[in-house]
Amino acid sequence: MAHDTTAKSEFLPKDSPAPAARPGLLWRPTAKTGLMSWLTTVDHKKIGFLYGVFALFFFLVGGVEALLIRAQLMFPNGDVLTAQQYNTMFTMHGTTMIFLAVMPLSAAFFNFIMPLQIGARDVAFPRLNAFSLWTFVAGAIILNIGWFLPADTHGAPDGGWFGYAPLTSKTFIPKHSIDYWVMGLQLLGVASIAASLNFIVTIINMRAPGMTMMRLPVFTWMTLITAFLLILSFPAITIALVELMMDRQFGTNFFEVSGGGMPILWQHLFWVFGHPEVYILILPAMGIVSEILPTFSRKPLYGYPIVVFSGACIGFLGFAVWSHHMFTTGMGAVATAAFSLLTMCIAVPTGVKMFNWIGTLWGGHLMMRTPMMFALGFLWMFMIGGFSGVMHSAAPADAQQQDSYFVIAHFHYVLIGGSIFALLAGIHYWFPLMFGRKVSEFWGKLSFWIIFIGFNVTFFPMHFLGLNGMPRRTFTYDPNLGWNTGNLVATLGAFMLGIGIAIYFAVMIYTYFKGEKVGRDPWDARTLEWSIPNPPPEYNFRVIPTVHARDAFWYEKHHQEEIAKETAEHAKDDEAHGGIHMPDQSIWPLVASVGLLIVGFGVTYFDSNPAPGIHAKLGTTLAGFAVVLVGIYFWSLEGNAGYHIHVDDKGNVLSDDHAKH
Amino acid sequence: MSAPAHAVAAHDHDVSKFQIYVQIAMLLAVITGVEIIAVFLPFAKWFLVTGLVVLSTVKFMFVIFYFMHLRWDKPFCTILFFIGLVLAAGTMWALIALFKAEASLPLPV
Amino acid sequence: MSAHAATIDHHHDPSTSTGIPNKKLLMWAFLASDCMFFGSLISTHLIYRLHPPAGNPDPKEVFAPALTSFSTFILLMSSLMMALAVNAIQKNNVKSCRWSLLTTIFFGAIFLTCQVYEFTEFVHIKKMTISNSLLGTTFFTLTGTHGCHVAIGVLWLALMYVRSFKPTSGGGGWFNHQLVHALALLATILLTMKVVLGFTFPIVEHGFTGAVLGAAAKTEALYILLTAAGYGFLTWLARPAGPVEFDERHAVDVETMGLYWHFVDIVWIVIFTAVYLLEYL
Amino acid sequence: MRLTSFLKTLLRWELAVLLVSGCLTSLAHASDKNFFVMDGHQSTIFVDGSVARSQNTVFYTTCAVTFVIFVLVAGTLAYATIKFKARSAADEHAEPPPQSHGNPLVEIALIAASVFALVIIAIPTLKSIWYTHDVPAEEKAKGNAYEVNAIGYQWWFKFEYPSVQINGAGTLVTANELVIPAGQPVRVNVRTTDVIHSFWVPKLAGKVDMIPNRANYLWLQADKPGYYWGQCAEYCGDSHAVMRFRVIALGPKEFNEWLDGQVAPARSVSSPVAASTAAKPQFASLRKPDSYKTNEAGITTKFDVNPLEAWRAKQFPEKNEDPALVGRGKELFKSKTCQNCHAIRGHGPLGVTAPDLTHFGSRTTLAAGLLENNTEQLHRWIHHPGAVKPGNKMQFGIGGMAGYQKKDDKGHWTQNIALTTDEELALVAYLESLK
Ligand code: HEA
Ligand code: HEA
Ligand code: HEC
Ligand code: CUA
Ligand SMILES: [Cu+2]
Repeated sequence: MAHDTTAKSEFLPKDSPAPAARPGLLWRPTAKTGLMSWLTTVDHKKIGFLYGVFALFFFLVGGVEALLIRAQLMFPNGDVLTAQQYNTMFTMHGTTMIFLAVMPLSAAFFNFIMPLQIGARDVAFPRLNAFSLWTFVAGAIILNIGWFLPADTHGAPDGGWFGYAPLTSKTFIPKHSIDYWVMGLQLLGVASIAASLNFIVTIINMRAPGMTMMRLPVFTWMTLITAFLLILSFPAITIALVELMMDRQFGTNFFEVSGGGMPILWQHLFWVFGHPEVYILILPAMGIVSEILPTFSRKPLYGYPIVVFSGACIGFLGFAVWSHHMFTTGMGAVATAAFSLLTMCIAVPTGVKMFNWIGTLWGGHLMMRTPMMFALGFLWMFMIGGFSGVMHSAAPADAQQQDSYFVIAHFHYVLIGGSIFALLAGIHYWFPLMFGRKVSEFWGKLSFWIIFIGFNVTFFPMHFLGLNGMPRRTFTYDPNLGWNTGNLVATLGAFMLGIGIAIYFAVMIYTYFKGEKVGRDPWDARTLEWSIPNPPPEYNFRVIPTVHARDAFWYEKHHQEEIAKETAEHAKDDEAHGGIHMPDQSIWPLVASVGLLIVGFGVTYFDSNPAPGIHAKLGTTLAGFAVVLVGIYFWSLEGNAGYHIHVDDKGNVLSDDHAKH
Repeated sequence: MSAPAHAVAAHDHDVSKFQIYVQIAMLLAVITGVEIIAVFLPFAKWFLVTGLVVLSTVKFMFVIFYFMHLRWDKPFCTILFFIGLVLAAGTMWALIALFKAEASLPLPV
Repeated sequence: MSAHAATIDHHHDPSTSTGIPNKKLLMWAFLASDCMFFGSLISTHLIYRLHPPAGNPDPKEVFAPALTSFSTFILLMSSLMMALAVNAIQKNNVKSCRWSLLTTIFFGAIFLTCQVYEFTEFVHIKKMTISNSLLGTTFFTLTGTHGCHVAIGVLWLALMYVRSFKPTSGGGGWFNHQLVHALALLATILLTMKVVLGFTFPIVEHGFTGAVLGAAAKTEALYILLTAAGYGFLTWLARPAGPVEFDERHAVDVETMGLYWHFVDIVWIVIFTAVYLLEYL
Repeated sequence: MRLTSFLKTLLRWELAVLLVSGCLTSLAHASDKNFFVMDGHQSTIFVDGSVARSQNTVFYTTCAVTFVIFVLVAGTLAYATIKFKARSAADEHAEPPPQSHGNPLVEIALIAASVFALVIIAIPTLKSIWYTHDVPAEEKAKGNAYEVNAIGYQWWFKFEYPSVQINGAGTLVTANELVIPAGQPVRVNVRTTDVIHSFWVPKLAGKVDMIPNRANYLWLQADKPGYYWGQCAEYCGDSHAVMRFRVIALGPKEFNEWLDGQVAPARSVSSPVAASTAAKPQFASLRKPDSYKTNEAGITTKFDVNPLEAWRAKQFPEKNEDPALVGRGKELFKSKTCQNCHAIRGHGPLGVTAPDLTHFGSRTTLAAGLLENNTEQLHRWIHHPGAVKPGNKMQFGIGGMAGYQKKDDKGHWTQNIALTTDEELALVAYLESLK
């Protein structure tokens, strides 16, 4: 009965004639260590780990940008940065944090944890997964390349993270900075859509036997919903970016007023994406919290079906509220009212989650470990951020708050107090699983408190700043407006937050090398990922588990004999089928992504002026496309045969048939 | 896990698929023809617009349910696609409604 | 390889939790996403049609309903052929599948040719370019994006057709063979389009007279020759050889490609109504 | 390990809270009260207009409702956390609690309660949306609404009075300081031709964006005469932060007097031009323009004491005017091509791409509300506008019109308008005389 989860089709006969010989070009890398193993990996755990490393790196980059912002605003009339540098800084801070820190960090967990939670040996399309990763890296490179190029003709993006037309048109920002932003986001979009399609198929199709949809762990459910939001919202920004790019490079009139264009269209297309995007940032966080709270309360999640359903509700409603970012654009009373009310509605399903989390705590045995601390911190901070969201949703109130520091306060509460807190909790929670080591409780809690306090000291005063009329995106302010104290406190808080995060990172790095080793399942957890040894073996499950209940692993722990018998039987079945099927590594996804990087570079770096710029541009772009095509063609030609390994009942690999290839 | 052999089961409807496909293609061609002619006829505008929308939807549905086999596939495929379709249609509708509003009239030049 | 009774249930893949093959599911999810993609583009076009700026050309004067109706019909027929190709391979009929694939490619190429012709006419005769008016901007971007989808579809179909010749076993030579075959097919498609266009333009501009035809033929002679050579080469490449690794077990690959192709067709159904027909009311 | 145990004690969260509140209180003592009271010049809490008041009421409603919910939810959360916390190792190893799964009745009740709370917010929201949307119908019917146009440019505001037409010069135009009648609804049509800006006077009304190709408007009504701070609230490029403006509300009589003054052409004080008039020693005490730090404030605190009076004082000519110097400034304004961009009605051709300077001397601020309009700051501005306002169009030119600098064939910036200190001072004197 065991599922051979990586084989594409059961129909390929096991005893088919020896496959056609493999020409040298379709060489299959087999390195398990060293650089090549990382560049060609298709293992969802390695890919997840790489996502995590890149995301945390960019989190630090975005954090340093934030600290520069705060340093500039520490005192009125500050001159740490020039106006242009400041504008670049907040644009890149926002873009980096959202697209290069929080999203890939969520993707890291999707990759690493989700297949383990559903009892799968890999994702549905392992090579596509690698392609997503490398395309993400390509996008990140394009987005940041401007830092290293001359600021007067290139420079890093400086149009704000939502890049409102027509400021981003060639007339107003002629340098290439905006091109990098456009192309970088475009590549990130490709990466996200590809990854999400993969996750959707994986969750729908690769579940272990017995893992019905209503037994899926909540984190997996939120992964699924997030993936849907991604594939359905990114197209809108893709189109907006295409239109902007056409305006900049080919002189079209989408947002060109002199040609009859309406710049307001950009705002609509952007926020059709932008609002679902903020739920893309929070739903994975909610998923993580929904795993941690039950584990440390030693109780199942309260009201599982309704938590799942409300997640789907939030996702769906998220597509119907985008214009609440545009209350001040003069939409007319009816549209304003409609979007105002729809936005309020979202508080209901979100509230439902809140209540159920509290219900989970109620009557539990709460173990105050570090992940639990961060998760509780999430509940508090996200609630406050949600309330200020509801204040925004009342359109007349928002007319005063929009583009003021009140908005900055709102979204940092939901983004840091929400997403980041939960992600930091997730790192603590799954660290033992990923690396077999546990973070010290003392240092974990210390970093939690510094981060928690620093965060509130930074962002709570911003509510008052906003209500006191301080506009956002301002590199300077005068001392007579009553904003001095607030800014000073916020800056001090930001540095405290920085110290907290520095401690957090230092502790993680220390633990990675020297931390206390722990055995399997250190938290007495409830879901399947904890049923395997840590760090997880490449093949994940020696025997694909059979699921009998929600919180499958908890059930296993309480029905050990029954499960042991079942497992032994299935292990025999597996052997009879030729062992554990593993996907082959491949270099072609990387090649295709490098091709995209070259395309991106061609489109952005060179001028579209006639000679010589246009030739360099066309040449580089076409060369890039050629590389992409080669990558994809070879990728499909090499096929996904894979190989089999055999393991003993301790999980040691006895043999693999890799040599055959 | 059922072996492939189990699945050889009833496939009788497959025999007639060729005919179905050809018939549907003809139907689609005819509808297209009707559409092309209709726009030049002196009907009321609202009537024609409704008519065109309905006819296009009919074509759309025939293609996805027959050519794209949704009719014979697991219902989940239909659900999956319709999530996207409904959201896209809803968003289009909302966008166009927003731009129809008086507040969105562009400035006279 | 002759047709024999199908042995696989193509609507149930027991290796997955839902019975839907992974690739098919991936494609459906992608198409859901593509709905939003074209939804945004079509919205942009319609919004700007609601508020046309002064100086926009009148679409009624630009569009050519006969040509568009023709290419719409062609695309519908290509969909039919695609459906038949899937049907054939599901019944393990490789030969019939190949023919259907070729016909689909052929119709796809005609559609693209029509579009190239249409664009050229709009730009050079109707003087509507992508940058000189808002109508041009949204029209070319929308239909151009659709055209790119069709082109990718043709490329995919072509590669699938070539793939159907992959030998079951044998030396590493199959790889080069595939490469040459694919390049030859693509080159021939492009050459054919070029030749057809080379005839169409003079005919439309100067009427169908022998002199013009002759002049056209002279300048086109080289391309005609090359094209003919291409077809010859392709026929030779497609000669019957040993057993191939392409049968009903690959039906899901063809079917997935088919889903993409049909979707491109239904997007055109919407574009045809929303962009062309509505203008004539 | 002593450090560890010390820190452990600190970690008791009661202590942490004490620490924070201690820090906050000490900061509170050391700082400006306007922050904590939230009554700054741009406060949205202490407002002076009916539109802003309506918006503020909605805000208070949301605050009240969410506060109640917060107390209830956070209270339960805190209670649960403390009550069910495992207190010892034994606690942690105890049998797991009952594995309960939830209760639909509780869920439904809570959903109903949430919906109820939202309805409480929704009602005033809807009311206020319609109230703030446009001038109330009855006021409109009475013809009470005063209409002005506000046009945003990178990075300053132009204001037009369509009801005031001037012979031969079209609509009355002014810049960066909008004077409106108090106690009367004012409808502001907001427009822009370059990028998106936003018109925001927090004490009078929430913002409305100025969007190219879009006919947006808002209305506001000042309760009483006053001086209000405004700010562009949509990121619009380099100098967005310093794209500010002021609104001065006047009583009916004073407003009409002001209008009359504005309709008149620019004031002339010139005597025949002396060939080379050196600046008077009175200017020697001026601070050197180059001594300003980047972003240094350009306002004095005297302003805040009674800004409306400061504005009134500005309406009258300075006492120590030097006609010769003013005359030279007038010539320089022509010869140095200032008039290509700026209009001074009555003194020559009318540039339209830059702020109208006809009555510049009667404004309290310059460079779009960034600097106080006094000799020192005006000198600072004219000396090097680009240093005061990053990316400024006066420095770098607008479209084809060259500013202080222009691009040569190779694309390098070169000096276009060069001024000696004497010339700068003459221009200052001239501009200050334009009452
Ligand atoms: C993680 C991301 C995230 C999340 C989850 C949210 C959640 C919400 N947001 Fe936020 N938002 C952002 C990220 C996010 N937002 C960002 C980044 C921006 C600014 C973009 C930019 O301009 O740069 C923004 C801006 C923004 C605006 C526009 C402000 C402006 O620019 O003028 C609005 C307006 O309505 C809004 C509303 C809301 C609402 C109603 C919610 C709701 O989902 C919140 C629901 C939660 C609760 C309400 C708390 C818990 C509930 C209960 C305890 C139940 C009972 C409560 C009630 C009945 C009230 N947000
Ligand atoms: C997930 C998203 C996210 C996150 C986590 C953050 C985190 C932070 N943000 Fe962010 N922010 C945004 C998303 C985010 N922000 C967005 C979308 C905008 C809008 C942009 C726009 O307007 O376009 C914005 C704008 C924004 C502004 C407004 C700028 C303006 O409008 O002018 C401010 C101002 O204080 C700010 C501050 C901070 C601070 C202090 C943090 C802190 O939490 C950061 C904490 C992290 C650190 C402090 C790093 C610690 C690292 C170290 C200490 C290591 C140092 C190492 C070396 C030096 C080697 N942010
Ligand atoms: C290229 C056009 C241009 C030229 C030439 C030019 N200016 Fe300006 N000027 C501007 C612009 C644009 C502003 C608004 C700048 C801002 O606030 O961002 C401005 C602002 C001003 C202001 C402040 C107006 C206010 O109400 O805030 C003064 C005073 C001024 N200019 C004086 C001068 C003088 C004197 C000269 C000639 C030596 C001159 N300008 C030449 C474009 C120009
Ligand atoms: Cu104008 Cu910001
Ligand atoms: Cu939103």
